[in-house]
Amino acid sequence: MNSEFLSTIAIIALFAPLAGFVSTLLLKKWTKNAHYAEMFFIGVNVVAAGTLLVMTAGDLHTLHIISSFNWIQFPGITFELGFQFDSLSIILLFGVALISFLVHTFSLQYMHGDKRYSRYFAYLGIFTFSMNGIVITNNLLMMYIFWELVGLSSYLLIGFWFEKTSASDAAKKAFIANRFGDFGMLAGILLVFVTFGTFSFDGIKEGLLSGILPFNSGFWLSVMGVLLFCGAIGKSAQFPLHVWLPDAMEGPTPVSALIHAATMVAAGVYMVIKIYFLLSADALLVIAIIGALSALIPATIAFTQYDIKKVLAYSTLSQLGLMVMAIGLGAFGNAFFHLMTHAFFKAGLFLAAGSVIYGMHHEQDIRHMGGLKKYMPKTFLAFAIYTLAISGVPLTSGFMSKDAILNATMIYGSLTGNWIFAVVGFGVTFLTAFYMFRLLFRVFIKGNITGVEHHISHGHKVHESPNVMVVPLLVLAALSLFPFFSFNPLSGENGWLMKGMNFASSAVPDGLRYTFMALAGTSVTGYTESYFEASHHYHYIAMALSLLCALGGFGLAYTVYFKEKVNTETYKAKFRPVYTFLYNKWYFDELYEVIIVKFTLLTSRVLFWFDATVVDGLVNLTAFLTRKVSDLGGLFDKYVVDGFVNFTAMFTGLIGLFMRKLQTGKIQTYVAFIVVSIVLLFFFYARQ
Amino acid sequence: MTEITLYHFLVISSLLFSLGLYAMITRRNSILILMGVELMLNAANINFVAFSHFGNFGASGHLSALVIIVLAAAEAAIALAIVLNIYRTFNTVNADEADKLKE
Amino acid sequence: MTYYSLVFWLFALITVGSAFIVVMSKNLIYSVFSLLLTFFGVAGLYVLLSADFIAIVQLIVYVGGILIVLIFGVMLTGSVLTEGLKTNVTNMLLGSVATGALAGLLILLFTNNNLYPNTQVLTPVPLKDISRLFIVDYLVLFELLGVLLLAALIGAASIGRKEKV
Amino acid sequence: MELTQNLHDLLSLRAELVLTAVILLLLGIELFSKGNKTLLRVVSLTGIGVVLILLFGESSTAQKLFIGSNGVPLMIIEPLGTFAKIIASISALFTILFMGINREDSTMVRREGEFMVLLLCTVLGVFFLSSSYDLILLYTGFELLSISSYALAGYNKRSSQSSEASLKYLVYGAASSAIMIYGISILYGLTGTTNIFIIQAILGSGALSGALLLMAIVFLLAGIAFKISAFPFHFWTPDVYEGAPTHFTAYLSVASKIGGFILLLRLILDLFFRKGFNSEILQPVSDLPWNDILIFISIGSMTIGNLVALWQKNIKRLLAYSSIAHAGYLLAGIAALNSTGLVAVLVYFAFYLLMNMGAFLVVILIKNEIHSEMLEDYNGIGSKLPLYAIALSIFLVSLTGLPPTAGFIGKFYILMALVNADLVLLAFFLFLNSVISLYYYVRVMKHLFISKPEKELGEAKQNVYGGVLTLVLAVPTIIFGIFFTPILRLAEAALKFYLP
Repeated sequence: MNSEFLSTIAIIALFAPLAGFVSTLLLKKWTKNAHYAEMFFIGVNVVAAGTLLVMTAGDLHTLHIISSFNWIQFPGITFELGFQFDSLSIILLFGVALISFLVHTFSLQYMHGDKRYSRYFAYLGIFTFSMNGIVITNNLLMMYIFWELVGLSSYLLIGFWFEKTSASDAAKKAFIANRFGDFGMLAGILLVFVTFGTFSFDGIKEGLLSGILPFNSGFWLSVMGVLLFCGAIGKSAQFPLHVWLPDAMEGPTPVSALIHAATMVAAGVYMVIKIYFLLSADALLVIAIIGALSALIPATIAFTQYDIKKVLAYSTLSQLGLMVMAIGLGAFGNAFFHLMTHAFFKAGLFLAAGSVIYGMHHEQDIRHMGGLKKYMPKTFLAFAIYTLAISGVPLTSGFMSKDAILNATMIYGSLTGNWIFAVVGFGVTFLTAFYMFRLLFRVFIKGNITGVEHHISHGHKVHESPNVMVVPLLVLAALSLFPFFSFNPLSGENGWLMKGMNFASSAVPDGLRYTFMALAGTSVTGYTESYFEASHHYHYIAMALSLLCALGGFGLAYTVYFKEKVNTETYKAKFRPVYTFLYNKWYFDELYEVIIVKFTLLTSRVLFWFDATVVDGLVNLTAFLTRKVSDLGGLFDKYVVDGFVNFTAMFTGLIGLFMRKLQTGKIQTYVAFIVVSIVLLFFFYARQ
Repeated sequence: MTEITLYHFLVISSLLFSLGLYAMITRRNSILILMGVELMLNAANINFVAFSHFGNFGASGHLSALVIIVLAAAEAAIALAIVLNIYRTFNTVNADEADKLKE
Repeated sequence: MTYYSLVFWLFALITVGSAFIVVMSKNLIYSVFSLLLTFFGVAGLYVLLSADFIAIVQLIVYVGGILIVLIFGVMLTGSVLTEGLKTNVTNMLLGSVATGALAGLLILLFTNNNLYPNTQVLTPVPLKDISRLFIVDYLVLFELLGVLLLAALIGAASIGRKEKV
Repeated sequence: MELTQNLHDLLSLRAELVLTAVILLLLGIELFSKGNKTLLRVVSLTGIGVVLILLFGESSTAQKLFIGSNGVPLMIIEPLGTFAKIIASISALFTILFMGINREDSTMVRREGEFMVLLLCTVLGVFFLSSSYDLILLYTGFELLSISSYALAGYNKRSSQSSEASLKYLVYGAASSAIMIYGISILYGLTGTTNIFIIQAILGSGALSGALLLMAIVFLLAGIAFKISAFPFHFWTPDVYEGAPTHFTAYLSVASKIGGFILLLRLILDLFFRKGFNSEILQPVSDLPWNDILIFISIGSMTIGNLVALWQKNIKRLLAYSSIAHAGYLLAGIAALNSTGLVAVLVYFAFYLLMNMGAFLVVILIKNEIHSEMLEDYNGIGSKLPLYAIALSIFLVSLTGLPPTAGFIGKFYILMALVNADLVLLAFFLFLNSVISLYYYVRVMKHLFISKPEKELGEAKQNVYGGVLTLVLAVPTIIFGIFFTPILRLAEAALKFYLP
């Protein structure tokens, strides 16, 4: 295979969306149809990525094309920019391109008539470009650069309707929450660089294998892993930075489908998979715990929400948590598998929700929906398939991938004796099935049918969306079925995707790995025999249990929302405190409001106060004292009489000190500062 | 009476220097501030000449003193123009009343 | 040596004392004329340091030039007749503490250093040496001063001139 | 014989002579052609062009000039100084270009000739600061720069703000330069000379140390820190930057700063530290706490600059505080006291020229349209004047130090140098400060693009001349963020007599 040819295609795939972005913005002035430029280039992106996938499909897990060039050169240090194609990046590159293309198509209708129509497409282009960059890079530095670029473009897209305060607030929230994570990631990257002198994944791996550890300590290796993982906490909205994702639903729905379901949030997971080789057991445990929390908490919130997009957002959080947890348990292949299948059906779910919202004239509250199956049959069909997939019902892709993750939790349990992650996994499966079917029943089958009819009788048409929107839905629905991933509907492990993937290969020294990986040495396959044994042993048990949980969730939803045997209101009333707690999303926002916002305010106040006091305080005090001194000649009784008044004056003066600022505008005071500074500087340095 | 040494001159120069700074800091009238500058420059000049004399450094200290005198004259010219301009715009020459620019 | 000392103390008193009046006087005119005395005092000190030429330049430039400029400034800006040229002070405490500390520090540093304890009569620097240094060795400085004076002239004219609207 | 040699040397100062000739020529034009504006501009721009060509021509040569009777040169033309001269000349070039746009006051246009003359005088001051090796000559150059600047700051005579700025600049400048010359006089007293090389030799012989020397150095530093507006001598900066005519503020923020920095570098490289490098790190000639002094001032400048900038509502004031912070970053590069640090400082300065000049240019352009410098009036500029708004954002992003802009590269190099020098704490502070600064730079962008204007903006429109100038500055800011090797080579070449 001609690798030069492949590199060319890859570069085309990478830069096509950027070309789309630029040309759309340039053409915007002259034509209303500028967005077709973007459509064209995203098409190019899909074709190029597809070609790459097809041409390399035969030997996915052996392939490595790396082309790199020097970017910055120092004596002794060189920074390279480069591309790396392995199974992960090629598959994800195609996945991103395909979903992005479908979202573009969907948006043609959904965003029609928006006053910033072309700009919207341009933003989608820059987003896709940044995402491509993350996917194909071979080093952390470049990844970080594109990482920030993704953050920026997502900021633009979430705040696309910035006239809405909620939208611009949400955009800001997302931006800030991501900065928290990125800060950690940057620190991690710096630590990597200080330790290994390189940013490239291969370089780090080599360094680790040759025994270099940060500060020569396993602890710092774990710290490094966790710091890098911070980036994923932000991007993939993991606990405790998950709060931005539900709010990000303020953006246009196709954007939610693209960014907040399929691609950007997956970037965090992808990054952790990329750096998996340097994660020590301790770091992995932290990741697993964070993943478990992120899987569980949103799942409990999801079934109390009424906004159709919010339910999906919490479900996304929960699924991302599962993936991260799986990585933490050492099963990164399974996590990636779930990442891919989830990308398709979750993007589909959002688009379907978009279709519903479109059909209902921008109604998002499921309490106002019901029986939509009748009016939107195709959307319903697609939605139903996605729901089956996400709940993990056989014959869908979701069944295979989720099963793989659950299997991994059980393997982990049996090898380490720690079953808590398995419990979380199955619990989440149960909850997922429950709230997803709740949504399906309430929106499409039962629910507020009378309300919708009432709505229609008032002349509002509730209609199926036009084909340009429905077709992407159906394509995604098809992609959520098993044949696209494996021909054996019961086992994803044998599918091309999982087969094409390399087994986990950790470069971490033996003592710092999970015990079940410790004996494998430095070979490519990172697991011991016992791991594979357990994997066969638990395969069917996990499958059965997973089915049971999914069915349980379905059954509960069926009873409550289809048969409507249970009055939800009575239960709501009964468990009022719990319900309120869940409904208010565990009060995370409020908590952060208090902690972060208040804290920031407080800090700035303190700084302000400091600013105001240090020198200006001195000045004012001086002024005050001067006045006092000159008053000394005054009469004693006057002093006594005025004493109280003066005391108050001093008091207010002191408060004034706190409020005024350093820069008084009086030039002579500045000159005095020079003298004071000189004297202080002198004494500061004369101490030696 | 003690013999007059270098330190006597240096002490005078320190005093002049500090008095000049004091004028710059405390006197509100811009012209007095300028006088403060002249005092400080004179102090530096005394240093140059005194060091040159007692250290037997030759003419270089004198040269420096001459240069500083010229610079002082140039600075005074510009300074006065600026003060006049301030007087025209603010109708005062008190430096601390020109404090619109702050914080 | 006693005459030398006596004269020194006299000039020292004139210099510092009149500088003190410059800084402390409430009346602007007093300050200006005290400054005249200070310049005289400094010129005297130069003579004591056998720098006659500098002393003469000091008198010509400072007393004849700079001081006149300052007096112009006073006359042009102060309402001589109405306010009696009273000026007041600001930053008293800060200023006195800061400059006091600086003065103390400088005096301490100077007197604690064993610099050039020479007290015998030193040979005065011939004027020829100064001029030679200025015109030959420091030729470029000489030229630069010319440009600087030109800049000052233009700057002063540009800022000081009244503008037609 | 010496005189002829010196006269001959005088002729070797080609750039300086051309500059002086241009100054005189401009004066002549101003007098005799009633200030023909076109002629003035053509002459001044061509003059600076010629000076730049001369400077680039001599940018890799070294020549000792005015070797006195004591055998040491008064001036040396060498690449580091030439680098500073180039920076100053380019910023003067831009300032003259900006002057044509600035519509703050109509009488300013009439007095363009005087402005140019004074501006070129400041450039000459920087030239002498860049290649002199004698403290008195350096001080005279410093004063030439200062005195002309005082007048220029008050150039907009009808604005009370401008007058106030000039008074403040004058008072602060006079105080700090008097302090500086007092420090020089002490140094003279300790060594008996004003020549840098001789002082270095005396310091190196270990004959001097102690408190008086430290005092002299603190006095000297006060003057330098005033010029580069470093903490705690920065107080004049915001007031003067805000009040002065904006195009001059732009100039002040770059050329005046390079003047201060070249002086600092000169003193450090040739006076207080051993010539050349022993391994990688500079060796001080006597046991003064240079690291401590520089680190303290650096951290102070960046922290104070950034923290106070958070509160600013006026864009010029905000940029003033930001320039204080940038002085801190640059000082951090010097504080590293190693070769990477020096290269980093020069690289950073070259980029700083672009981004700071650019930011002030956009401020002028926007002020022309909306007659305001207040951030709250910037609301909605993004849609009304998109090119300006985008360019300003590019400059601000670059000032923050984010990729893919030039500022990122500069900051990165400085961080690199700090890590090499094991100044992890300083590196941490620099990083932290960049994060703080992000907040207020983004706030400007928020006003530009997101906040809604309270009232409709009038007929604000972008003009071609302004647009072209913005692009001339904005495009390199991006390009150098990606492809910056030429600047790096330039900086390395400038330091070729100092690098190991």
